[in-house]
Amino acid sequence: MMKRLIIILALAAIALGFFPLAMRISGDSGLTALATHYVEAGADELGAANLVTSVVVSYRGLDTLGEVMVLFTATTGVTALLVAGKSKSHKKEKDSEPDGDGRREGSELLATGAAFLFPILILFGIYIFLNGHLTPGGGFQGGVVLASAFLLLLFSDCRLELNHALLKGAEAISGAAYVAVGLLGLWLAGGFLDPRFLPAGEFGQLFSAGAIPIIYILIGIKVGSELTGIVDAMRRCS
Amino acid sequence: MTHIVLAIGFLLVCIGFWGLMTRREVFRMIISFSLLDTGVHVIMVGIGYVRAGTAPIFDEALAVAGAVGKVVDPVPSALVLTAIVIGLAVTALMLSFAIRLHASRGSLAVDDMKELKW
Amino acid sequence: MKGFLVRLKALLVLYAVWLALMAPLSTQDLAAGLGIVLVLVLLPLPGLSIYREISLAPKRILFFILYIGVLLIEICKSNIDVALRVVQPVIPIQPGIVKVSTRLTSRLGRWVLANSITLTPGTITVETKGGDLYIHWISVTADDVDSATKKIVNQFEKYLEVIFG
Amino acid sequence: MEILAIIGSFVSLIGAFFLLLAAIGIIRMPDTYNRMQTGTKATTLGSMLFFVGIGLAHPSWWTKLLILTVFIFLTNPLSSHVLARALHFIGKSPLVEPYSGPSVRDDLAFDEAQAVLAAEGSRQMEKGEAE
Amino acid sequence: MSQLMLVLFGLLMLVGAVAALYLKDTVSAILAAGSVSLVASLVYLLLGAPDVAMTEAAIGSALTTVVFLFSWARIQHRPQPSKSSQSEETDSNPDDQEDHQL
Repeated sequence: MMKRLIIILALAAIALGFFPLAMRISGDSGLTALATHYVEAGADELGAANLVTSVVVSYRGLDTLGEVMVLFTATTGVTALLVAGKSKSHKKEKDSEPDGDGRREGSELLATGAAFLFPILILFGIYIFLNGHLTPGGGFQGGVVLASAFLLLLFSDCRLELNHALLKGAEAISGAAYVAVGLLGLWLAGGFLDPRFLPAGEFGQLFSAGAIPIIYILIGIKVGSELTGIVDAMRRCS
Repeated sequence: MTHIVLAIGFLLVCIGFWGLMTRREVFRMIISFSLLDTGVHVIMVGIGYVRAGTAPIFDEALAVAGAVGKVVDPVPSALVLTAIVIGLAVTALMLSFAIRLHASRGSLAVDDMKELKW
Repeated sequence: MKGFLVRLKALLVLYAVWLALMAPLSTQDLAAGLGIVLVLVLLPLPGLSIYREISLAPKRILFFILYIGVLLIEICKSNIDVALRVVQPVIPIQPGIVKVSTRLTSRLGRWVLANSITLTPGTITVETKGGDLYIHWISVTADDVDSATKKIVNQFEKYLEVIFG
Repeated sequence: MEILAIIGSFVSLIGAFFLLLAAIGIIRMPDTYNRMQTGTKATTLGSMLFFVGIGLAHPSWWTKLLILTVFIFLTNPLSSHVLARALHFIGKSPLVEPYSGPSVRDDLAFDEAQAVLAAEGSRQMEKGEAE
Repeated sequence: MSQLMLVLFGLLMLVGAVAALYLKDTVSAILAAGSVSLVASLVYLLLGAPDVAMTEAAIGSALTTVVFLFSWARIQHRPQPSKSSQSEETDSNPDDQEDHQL
């Protein structure tokens, strides 16, 4: 009971700290100076129709790079915790599997559907991150769609072994290419991760906004392979 | 409108915090943490909201000139975008710790973990 | 080249999806889509062989259009059926799982058949075993496999047999 | 233009009505299989009518909406099939009271019991698994 | 109008969150937490952040739920001594299996 009282007091303290801050924020005060600059100049400077993409990829590109690093670290942690030592016992279990005992065959319909839908889902993911600078969407969302395509495949056949070398390779190459594009920006344009070393193109077209689509494609592939790795490590084949 | 969103987010944070403090099982604590996460995201997006604002995406309906009064702040959106992905990764990491914990002790109850007690 | 035809069919399907997604098209969209779809098709994607069963003969496409019409009518019927059942004070159901059999051999064809059965009045495909489908029927009105097959499967099978050969 | 948008709204309203019926059905039906019956069919037509309505209001979106409809048609029955299959495998029989009519039969459970019996007979394995 | 919707969504989220804490069944709790994320994506859409709404719908409500369910399945089904005759050697008791996994 004492403990609950302390927790309630802590929550009240949080509320006391929060409400004066919340009262100062209202929709009427408009954009901050920084956001005003982004909205006014963002489209001319970078040529991307989606301002969120401009902020994620270019203005706050370094943040995103760090974020991708955090994601990589977390994936490595999950894989190290769950996969290490698992493969051996896993294999043995599979060999000694008596067929039809306890474990069901996967649904044939689901296997067919997954095989048919998988390329379409991959294409949909690519569509989302390729249009990240024009419409809502981008590397993170597209990466998640890629991961869920693989998830569908894993659901349809739980004995499926993904090609980890390929997954790791795609992730490493896209990460390295991300940094390389950033360095290209430092060398050819204004600074690290400046996408303006490629021509801006016509506003609102697919090939526009300099290197923003390239960076977003790389982020998409990286996020997709990392989330696939997480899901693959977490799953359990019963 | 902003205040409604901030209130929702704050209450979610409170519920998450409450769960994090009172549940005695690691799995429930992780669920509470993800609720807290969602609450913080809602607050952040709410801070970026501008009255009657639309998404900061320029197309036929929204010209670049004179957009300042009509769009919401893109910076919190961008931050939350990355924060959600990080949230998933961190949740997965916590869950894998929980799995290992359960595999080595056979229990997820916090009361069974006496090593760190002081 | 082995598997060329499969890849060509997959390319056509994926390119159609791409064009539909990018709807107001420009030349850039067309070119980029072609490039992406080509790369995608040449990658060793798992399960690509399912696209072998798609056929683009004119007669089959004609039957496919007919089939979509039949399916839409069935869906409307099934919705009215469900609506009528739901609003009655005592829900008139008499459920059970019945077995029906199909002559279709193509996997894609069976998938489409099972989906159609799930969308038609009062039936859900629960399990498949080879050519047998086990169907949950909300009010069973057939006594044996043959009559159930006649009631549930045949209306679609005659189209799907032509479409998927 | 306006007329089309109004017609589209009405079509969407009909779609919403079917979704409402699905929700009512999910509450009223006696067991999970029958809940899925309403959950699959009514939501499919409901979402399709929604897309038609949106397509009438925004004619330039029709290809994307077509893709969405095709996706719904392909995935919605598939997911309900997988749910029903899982439900059967964890041992939920469709033959549970209370029903208005007499409950009928379960061919799948029958066939599987037959298969298990046959396997038992041929293998002469563990005794405890026969039931 | 949109304020009303916002209040409604907020109430849904709060109900879902409380349910996620207090439901006895863990799977139900996971699903309740997922539904909170799903409604949160609607709130983001109302607030003019479609990018965030997409991400939340895809990650928060789909992938997070799947990851939770996977790990719950792994926790529920610890390696048990298997009863079938095929498993010999090491799999004699659960502790053995654990050591093997560690």
